[in-house]
Amino acid sequence: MTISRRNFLGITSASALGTAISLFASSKAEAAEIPAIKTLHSKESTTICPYCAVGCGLIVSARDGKVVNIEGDPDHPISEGSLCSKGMSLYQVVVNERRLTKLLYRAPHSDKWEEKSWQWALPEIAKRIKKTRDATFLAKEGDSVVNRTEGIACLGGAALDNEECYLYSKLARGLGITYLEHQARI
Amino acid sequence: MKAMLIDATRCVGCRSCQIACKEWNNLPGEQTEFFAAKGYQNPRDLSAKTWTLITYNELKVNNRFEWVFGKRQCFHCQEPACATACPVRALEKTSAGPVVYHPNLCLGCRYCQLACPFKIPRFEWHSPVPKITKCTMCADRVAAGLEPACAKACPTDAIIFGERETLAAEAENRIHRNPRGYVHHVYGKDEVGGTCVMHLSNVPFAELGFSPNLPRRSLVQHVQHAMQPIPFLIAGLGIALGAISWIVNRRIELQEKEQQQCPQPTHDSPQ
Amino acid sequence: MSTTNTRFPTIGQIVLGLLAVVGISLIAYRFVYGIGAVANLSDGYPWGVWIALDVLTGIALASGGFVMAGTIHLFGGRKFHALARPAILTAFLGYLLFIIGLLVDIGRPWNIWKAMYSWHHESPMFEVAWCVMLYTTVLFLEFLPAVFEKFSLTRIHAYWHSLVPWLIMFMLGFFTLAMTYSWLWAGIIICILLLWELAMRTKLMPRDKQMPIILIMAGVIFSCMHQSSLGTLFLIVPHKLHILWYTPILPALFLLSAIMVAPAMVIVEAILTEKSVGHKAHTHLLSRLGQVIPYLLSLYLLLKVADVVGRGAVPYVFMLNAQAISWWAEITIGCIVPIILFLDPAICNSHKGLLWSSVPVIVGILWNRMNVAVVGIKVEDWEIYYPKWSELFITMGIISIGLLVFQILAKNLPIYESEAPSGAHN
Amino acid sequence: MVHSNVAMIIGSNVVENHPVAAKWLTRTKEKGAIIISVDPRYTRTSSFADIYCKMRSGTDIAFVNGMINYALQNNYIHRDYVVAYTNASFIISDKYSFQDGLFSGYDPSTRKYDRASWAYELDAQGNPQKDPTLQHPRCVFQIMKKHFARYDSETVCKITGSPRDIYEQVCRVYTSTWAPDRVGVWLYAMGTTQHTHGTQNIRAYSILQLLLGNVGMAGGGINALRGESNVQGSTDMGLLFHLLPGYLASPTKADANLAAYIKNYTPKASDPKSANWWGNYSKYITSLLKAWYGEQATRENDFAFHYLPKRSADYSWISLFETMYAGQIKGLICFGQNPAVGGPNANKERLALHRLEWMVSVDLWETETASFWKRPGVNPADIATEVFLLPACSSVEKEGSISNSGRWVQWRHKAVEPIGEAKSDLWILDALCKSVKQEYASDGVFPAPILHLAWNYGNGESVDAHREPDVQLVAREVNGNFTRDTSVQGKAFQKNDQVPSFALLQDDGSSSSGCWIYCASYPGLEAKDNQMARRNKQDAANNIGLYPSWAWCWPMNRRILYNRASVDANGNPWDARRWVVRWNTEAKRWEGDVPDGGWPPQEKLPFIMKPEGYAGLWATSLVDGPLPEHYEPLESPVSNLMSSQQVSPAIKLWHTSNKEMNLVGDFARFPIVGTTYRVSEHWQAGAMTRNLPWLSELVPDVFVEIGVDLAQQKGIENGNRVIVETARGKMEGYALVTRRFEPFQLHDKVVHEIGIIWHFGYNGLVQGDSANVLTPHIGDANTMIPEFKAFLCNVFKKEGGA
Repeated sequence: MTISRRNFLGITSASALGTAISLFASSKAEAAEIPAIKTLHSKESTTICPYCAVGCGLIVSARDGKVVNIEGDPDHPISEGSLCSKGMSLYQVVVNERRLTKLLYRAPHSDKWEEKSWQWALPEIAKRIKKTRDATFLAKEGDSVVNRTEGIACLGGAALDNEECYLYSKLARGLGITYLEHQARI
Repeated sequence: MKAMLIDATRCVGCRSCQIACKEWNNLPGEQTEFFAAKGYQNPRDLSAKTWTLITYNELKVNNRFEWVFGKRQCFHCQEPACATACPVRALEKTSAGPVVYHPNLCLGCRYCQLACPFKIPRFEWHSPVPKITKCTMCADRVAAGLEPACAKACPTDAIIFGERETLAAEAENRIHRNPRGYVHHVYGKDEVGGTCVMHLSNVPFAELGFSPNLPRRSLVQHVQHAMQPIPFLIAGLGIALGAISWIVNRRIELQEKEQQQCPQPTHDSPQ
Repeated sequence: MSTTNTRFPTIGQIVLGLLAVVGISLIAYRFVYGIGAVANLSDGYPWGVWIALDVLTGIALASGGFVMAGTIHLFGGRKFHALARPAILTAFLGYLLFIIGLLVDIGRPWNIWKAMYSWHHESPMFEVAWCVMLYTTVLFLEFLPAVFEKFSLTRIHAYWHSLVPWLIMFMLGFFTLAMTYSWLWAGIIICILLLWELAMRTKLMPRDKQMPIILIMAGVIFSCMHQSSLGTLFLIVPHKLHILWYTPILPALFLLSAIMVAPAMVIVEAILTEKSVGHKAHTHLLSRLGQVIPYLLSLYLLLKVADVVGRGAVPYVFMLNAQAISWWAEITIGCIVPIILFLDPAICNSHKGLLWSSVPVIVGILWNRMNVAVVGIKVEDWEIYYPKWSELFITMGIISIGLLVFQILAKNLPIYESEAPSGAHN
Repeated sequence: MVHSNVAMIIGSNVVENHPVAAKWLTRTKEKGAIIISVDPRYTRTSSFADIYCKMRSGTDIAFVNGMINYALQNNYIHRDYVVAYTNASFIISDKYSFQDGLFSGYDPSTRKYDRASWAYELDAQGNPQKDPTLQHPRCVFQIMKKHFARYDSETVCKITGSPRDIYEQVCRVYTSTWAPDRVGVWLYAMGTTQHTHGTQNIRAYSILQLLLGNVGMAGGGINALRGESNVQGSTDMGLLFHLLPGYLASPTKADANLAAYIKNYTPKASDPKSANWWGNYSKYITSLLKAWYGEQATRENDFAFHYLPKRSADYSWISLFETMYAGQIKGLICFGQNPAVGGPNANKERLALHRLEWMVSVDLWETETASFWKRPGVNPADIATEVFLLPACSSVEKEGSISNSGRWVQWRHKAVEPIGEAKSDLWILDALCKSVKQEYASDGVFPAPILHLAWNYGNGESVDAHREPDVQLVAREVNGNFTRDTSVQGKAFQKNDQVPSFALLQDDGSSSSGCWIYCASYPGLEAKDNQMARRNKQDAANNIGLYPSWAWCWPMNRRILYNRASVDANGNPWDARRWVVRWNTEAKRWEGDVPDGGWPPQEKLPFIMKPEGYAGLWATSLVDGPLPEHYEPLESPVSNLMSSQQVSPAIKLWHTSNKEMNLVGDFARFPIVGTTYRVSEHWQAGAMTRNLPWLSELVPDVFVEIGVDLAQQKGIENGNRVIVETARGKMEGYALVTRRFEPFQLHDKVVHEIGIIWHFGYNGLVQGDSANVLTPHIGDANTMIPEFKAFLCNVFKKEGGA
């Protein structure tokens, strides 16, 4: 009896040791893994930082239409991949729940925004522009042809692309606007 | 082995490294109010959401006013106390240099937090599935042949990345080239057995909040000294206890044989 | 086993039950919202009362199990036999509670089993984990005879008696292998144990009829290992732990203090259970235990003072800061006061005296562990820690559960012997 | 920058606001260059510099004039350069005089100068008379010597509050770059321009740089560090009232027709060696009109010149808001700008918004301007303005180019689609224009300029939410094309061919160009011809980091302006180790950078945009004086030590003309100098940064930097809430008590200065009071840029505040 029991236990303990040893080996394998970089299999495109005017280069990595990473462009001769805290934060400009996603309208005396569509808003804005321009248009000042309106002011542009600035400048002048200013003044 | 060299004399405190770290590691912003510590420092300390931090130190050095910026992050020790402490190898010193963390193994016992001489590992206190977090030297980037996000972002090359030996030599070289511009000490070269993040400074390191008197020897040794005798202890106790028991019980046996009629001494009256 | 039951449930049990319910609710809350929601722990103080109280102190206090078992079965203190089972049960429950406490304290308890096969023998925590697991098993095995007796499972009891040594050999061998990574050491340990067992089986060496000697030996070995390893945990922080507590002999101090608190703990527990379980304490045994205490305490105190002197830390003792004050409190409450009290024979012979002299020893241990894990840890100026109410209630809840279970088991199992143990002689 | 020996950083916190520019400063420093930081406050830039010299806000001219004086007195000037390339040798009219801070020709009733007496003495051919020996008592050099002699270092330091030893060290170190083989670079930003004498500040810098021969050199020049990514481009595109694209003047009512306009703006030069590039004015304006009105711009209708609005007053920022406040402006269109935070005297500018009938704001965020009607302290029910807030998309959700401070025009690619219903600004402008055209299709006042506006960007006639305008088409229009088959300078071109260079633009209507300086940026019709998208890192032959095949740089891909001044008369570089251009005598051509005109050396003078061809030490074109003179800011703690003219005599004083909400504070009530600035972690009015959690974490609230001494006097501790008050408004913030602000010892008193960051407002993830409620409506005499940087204020600990 005793002897057989001994044998039985001996076998069990031997097999338990064996199991332990196999676990032993597996734990080593589990530990050494390092996750793949998050930009793996993403589409890269270059951009220039929208903050200050040093003009640093950035690489935007996108996967499935979503930006996954934005970091400095090491090939860029000005920044050589480095960025400041703002440029480094560009990712949060793109992925940010505070961004405007809807066109908002505030009626006179109202205390809240209303969501509106582009189809509604554009003609409405155009009507306002026309009304004001027509009411304030000055064709002549004394004898001089001036063809301008001082009833509308345009601001901004330093955050826009050149092409956008150009169209802005063109449109504003086309409307006869002279109050045209932007960040370069301040 | 890869390492980083951080030169406080070049740092301008722009904190792009701080953001770069958050960007790459998908860490959220922290809610802060005013500045949490000296100068513009924010947040107050490293946390599960902040793995690296720039400190702002207004100092008078050689009668000259200096504003010196320090960087806090994991030192990636050559013999990390955290990795030794961890009962499950959730923290691992990789051969590439970084000390990395494997959440799938971690118990959350936080012994690493206690063990770290630099107070680096941080715990997600408010998560039901908490992790230990810390700078990983962007081990994933390093594995892919890139440099860590903070080193890449740094505009003034205050953080550089490379082979540890090269950087240690570069650090010595900088001190040698500009002996009046530096404290003659490369912090991390020898501390606690050497670290893979080394610092240069023009002010005493204690002024930047670095522990000034860390031993040159690895902290791991203190534990090893206590752990090494374990098998001897087990064997010794095994022999000693058995022998004592043999002797003692044998004597009792003999005594009992002699006084077989005697009642039990431990007999106690019930109730 | 006498149960002079009066009323069920008693007021004490109701209070304990309430505390247990509160504790369990808080634990549930913690598992939903994270540790930060119920505890004031922080990155500066990663370990708070849960570790200091539930783990460090809890384990130290549960030392009664191995000390009593060792004294009785190995060192011939058979007269204390009546105190063995309560001590073992206390220890067993203590360890179970400690494991529950640990599951609450560690952040990712679902991974706890991974500590079993990480083979990271450099980590003192790994050693503690293994020891605790194995020692809990040992305690369970030591506790089983009470169950066998209760249900008269004599056959199984016999099997148990003859099987346990082999199991222990396997456990200790495996433990050694895990700690050393060396088949040689594992072999040596197994050989030593085999030697004793064979000696006993061949009747060369006297055999304890009640408990397999090897089981008791394993209990002592495992206990010595992890009681000291809890001190080893702190050896890695020479820069962080205050000079009053950081010493290379911290493992020895932890072990010694665990041994010295054992008799005090047995006394307190015996006297307290006297009423709740309705069993009369063995006053003369307790007195005998009480007489040992001052010697143990003195030894510990001597070692501690010598250590402080030897490391040149004496100036720090006389500084006016929280650490020095706390050090003095620990020494005074835990050593000096009880030494003085226990030296008085009148105190040693009265229940009340024994109780109120033992309590400071326990408080002293608690205080010491708090000092090591919390007070002595160097942090930033702005980092403070005081336990949150919910932290304490979770601890109290766990202890309450333990006390309730103890009462139930003590009532229903042959824990307190009214007669001399059947197999203790011959 | 990397090639400099000394870098002077004044009026700019380059390291904080342009950290990547600091990369190059670091490299310069590595090579042994000395960095000087001059600032009222010890900044992150100062921490980086070798020498820090403090200077009270608004005293730049005194500071730099003293440096000029130091150079002149010690003859630390690059004489050959000065004689060859500047107007130092020109002789000035004998009617010129200067007395007690006033130049000759001043009319106190109009607060304007008649500049006739500042003119050069002309010879019989109409060329200025010169004295190359620089000895003539009325030559510019001698007049300067006399003018600047008044700025000795003792006087200067009494004005600026700088420590004299450090100031003299700055003078000594910087003027050491007079040597031909030493170069100094000058960096400035808004700390320079945002003053009543901002233009004269820059004049002073230029004079010093020209005297030291540092202009046109590698590692030299005067570099404005611009704050907005495309403020250069938007200025290039004429988004200012006085400019059309390409720095052409916007016409005034005096320009009755195109001929008159061309006559009024084309400078004349009789010196045959002067390239006088602006002599081509007619070509550029005609090409612009062709680009805008296409087929409708014909020789017969004066190229539709009358379609352009003519100005007859000052329409600049302050004026705009004063007029809006007066209720004369009914509608406002605002693209990505936030005047409710960024404008001076913000309380007044916010109130001005109430008077609008409608406002269109295009932005990524809900800005303070867009939601002015629900700001704290106002009742929305009282405000009648309709507001349209159009969601714009971010820079990675669209495509286009931007121009950096160094005029590099770089292309940005689209990475992802815009979020939600956001649209690119290009789409919005296109849709707006189409909608307006539609409104005017049937009736309206003078609809021709709108209906005839050439507008076809490849996405159809009507507004289509799913079709973006083709940005390539816009970029090609900006570059310009030939409108008919033609032959220019012997080369034949077909209709619709892109114009390869602005040198080929014509004034006969055969070419169009939306912005002449961008001509050559897109010389072909294919996307690969887009020069702005180039990414070739091959450096030029001189290896000084010009990267001529990376992106594109206006004009003509020229990376360093006036680079022909970096060589001597024979085309040999002043400094052969870091040459910019050099004349290859064998190949008979220039090497290195694209030169300022390909003529051989000596044939043309290097300063091609100047009618005389010489750089102007003496300026006849500025309204407030030919030489820089120190005047105090509008609000100053001291009287002007240099003359009895307290403030610049030529500035418009809004507080006397438009009294309402234009109060000026005095020293008795407001004894502390205040200044505003930015921090590295936030940007401008803050919408782009205060909405980002990462940046909000770093700087979560507005703070006021206060020196230790002043804080002690006022019982303020670090972290207290404090109130800063000026005559115009008050605001609250956290006190940051620091040793980095020190008091200034001026000639008659000690003055403290405090600084406030201005990025904050009442919207966003983190909010705070706007510092611009403190700043006054007062502008530079020439540019009308408001004076944000120096005002008087007081500071208190907030009662009951933490």
